[in-house]
Amino acid sequence: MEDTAQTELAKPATAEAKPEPAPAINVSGAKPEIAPDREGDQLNVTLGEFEGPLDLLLYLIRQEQVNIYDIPIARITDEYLRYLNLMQELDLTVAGDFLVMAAQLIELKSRMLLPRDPLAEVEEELDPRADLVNRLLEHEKFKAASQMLWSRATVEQAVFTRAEIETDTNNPEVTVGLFDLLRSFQEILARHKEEVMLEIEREEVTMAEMIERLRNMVRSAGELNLVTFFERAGSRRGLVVAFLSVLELVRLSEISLVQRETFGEIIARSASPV
Amino acid sequence: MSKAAKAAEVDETFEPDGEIEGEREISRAELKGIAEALIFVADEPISAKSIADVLKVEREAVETAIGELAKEYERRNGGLQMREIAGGWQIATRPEYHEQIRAYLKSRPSAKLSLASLETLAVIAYKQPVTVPEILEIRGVQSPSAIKTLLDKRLIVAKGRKETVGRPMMYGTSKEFLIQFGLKDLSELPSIEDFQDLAGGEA
Amino acid sequence: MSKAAKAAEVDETFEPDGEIEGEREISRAELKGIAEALIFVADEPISAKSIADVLKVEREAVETAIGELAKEYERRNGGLQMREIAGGWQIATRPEYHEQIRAYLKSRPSAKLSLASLETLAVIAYKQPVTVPEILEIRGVQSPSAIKTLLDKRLIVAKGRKETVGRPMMYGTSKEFLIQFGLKDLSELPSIEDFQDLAGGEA
Repeated sequence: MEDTAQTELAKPATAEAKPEPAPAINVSGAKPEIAPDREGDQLNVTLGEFEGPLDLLLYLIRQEQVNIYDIPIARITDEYLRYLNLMQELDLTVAGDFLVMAAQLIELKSRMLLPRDPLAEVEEELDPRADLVNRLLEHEKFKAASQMLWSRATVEQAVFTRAEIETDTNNPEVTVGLFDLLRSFQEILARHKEEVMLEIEREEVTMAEMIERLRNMVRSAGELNLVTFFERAGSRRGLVVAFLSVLELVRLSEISLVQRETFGEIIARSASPV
Repeated sequence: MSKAAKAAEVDETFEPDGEIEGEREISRAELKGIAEALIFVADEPISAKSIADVLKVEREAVETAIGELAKEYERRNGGLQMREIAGGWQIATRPEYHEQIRAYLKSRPSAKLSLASLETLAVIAYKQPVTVPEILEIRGVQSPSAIKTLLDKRLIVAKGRKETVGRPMMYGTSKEFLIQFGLKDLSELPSIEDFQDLAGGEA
Repeated sequence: MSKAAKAAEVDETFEPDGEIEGEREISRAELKGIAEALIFVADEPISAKSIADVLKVEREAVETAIGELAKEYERRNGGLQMREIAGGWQIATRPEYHEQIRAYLKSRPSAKLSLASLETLAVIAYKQPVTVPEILEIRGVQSPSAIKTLLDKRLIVAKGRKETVGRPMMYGTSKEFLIQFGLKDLSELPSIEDFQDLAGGEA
């Protein structure tokens, strides 16, 4: 913000220097190769990825101990590109957002090389880095805000409300938001698709149909070799249904089963006329 | 408890200026009892206004009654608290007993939000209503899965479309957000500028 | 309240004969608070024994604490009672206030819908104007009561008859629907594409 910031920031960024409320959340991780562990540095050197290019930039700025209001763009850009190369060497996917930032940095670097307009009165307004600095500061603010939300949520997790009482369960309701509508609609569509698929599968004979078929076959032929009947059943599921139909008609005493010899074929006969 | 107890003894009826529609007047002690019962049965924080509407009494009378109730709970220092949250009142356990409650419910703290989701939520909370491209601008990363998580958890809701190119959907925080983060309303959030020093100073 | 208050002041620890497994002893006042919190969060009446088991304290101590709590509730004469039921303890509203509670439960905000109503509303919102047979076709389930609910809540309105066999009534969403869902107009409804953008996951 103010000019004093510069002197303050020139101090080495050791963790002991000031109380840091949110060590874990500021920078999520770094590469050991470009982030040699420094004594007292609270940044854990892990093979983690940065949440995004702004995180990486903030990390590098801190790493290089430079003033955020006066970023040496050339140096930081080089570091940034080195990091991207490293990620690629390690076969980590470099998200598009990182590449967009790389392009912006390179562009910024070249603009910084252009001679300044001597007619410009207020230098700050022309500083090509201003946008980037504002974005970085804004980003930091929201990282701090998310830390605050995190602590709030932690406190809230220790508070419980009463269990559902009867009036609630008697009246199962949901509070509805706009996306619930859409989700609901999509679920219906998905269900629809499933049903169509089920119907295709369900060409098979139902139990009732199978019983009717068995009845007719026994009635028309007087007796029926069960092997013949089972062979006609088709699929595995059909076979089960066929078997169950035989049991059902036996149970209803509509047919009886006879076997003329041990291990011989089983014959179904109409039971009633006998 | 003394004041509350006294109120119960005296049992004076309050006089709303001629707005009562019910068959009989509700005494102050009764009003407190009813308010407590309603706050207890409501499945989400209930406002003084809702209670006043149901009972057909003045909102001020309900507010006074709830204020006394809250103080009573405070003074009693029992296992429960009466607190204002998400624009309404709620009875909840005191945080100090969370360990024993968890042991009984055999519950674990629910999964915390990921860093990406929390950051996205922070941006939405402070910038609402805000579109996906605007969130991208601040976070520097795409956050589709974070937004989906937040929608699934009902922490954010759609807030119409922005009248700009592509008419992107705008998002804002929900009542559930207030509840889960223990906020009376959005104004209770510390100002984003308060985080400024931190941002500038840390670099 | 006097006895309870005294207990809280003195805050003497009780001494279960050597059964404590926790790191520290629980004071009498704390025990009361915890018991109250547990009775409050439990979804069914909870016995002194269950509480004693969770806290690893003697059942007698819990029974004493609950006894005091119940007396406190009695003396307070507020909106709630602590009662023994089905072999356990429960916090419930006092029967005298049931009339008002019923009135409140009936008056609850209408933004709440059953799942069937929600689905029906979704179909109507996205397919309007749409007839009952068409809704049946899409949902795969009859929804007569859902339609009635939606009409009652004024979320949908009749939109004339369809010129087809039987001239069935067509339905569409109402102005109230827009208000309740915070929409300027129907074009603000999230589209399947909005959702897929999010569901598409990491960009």
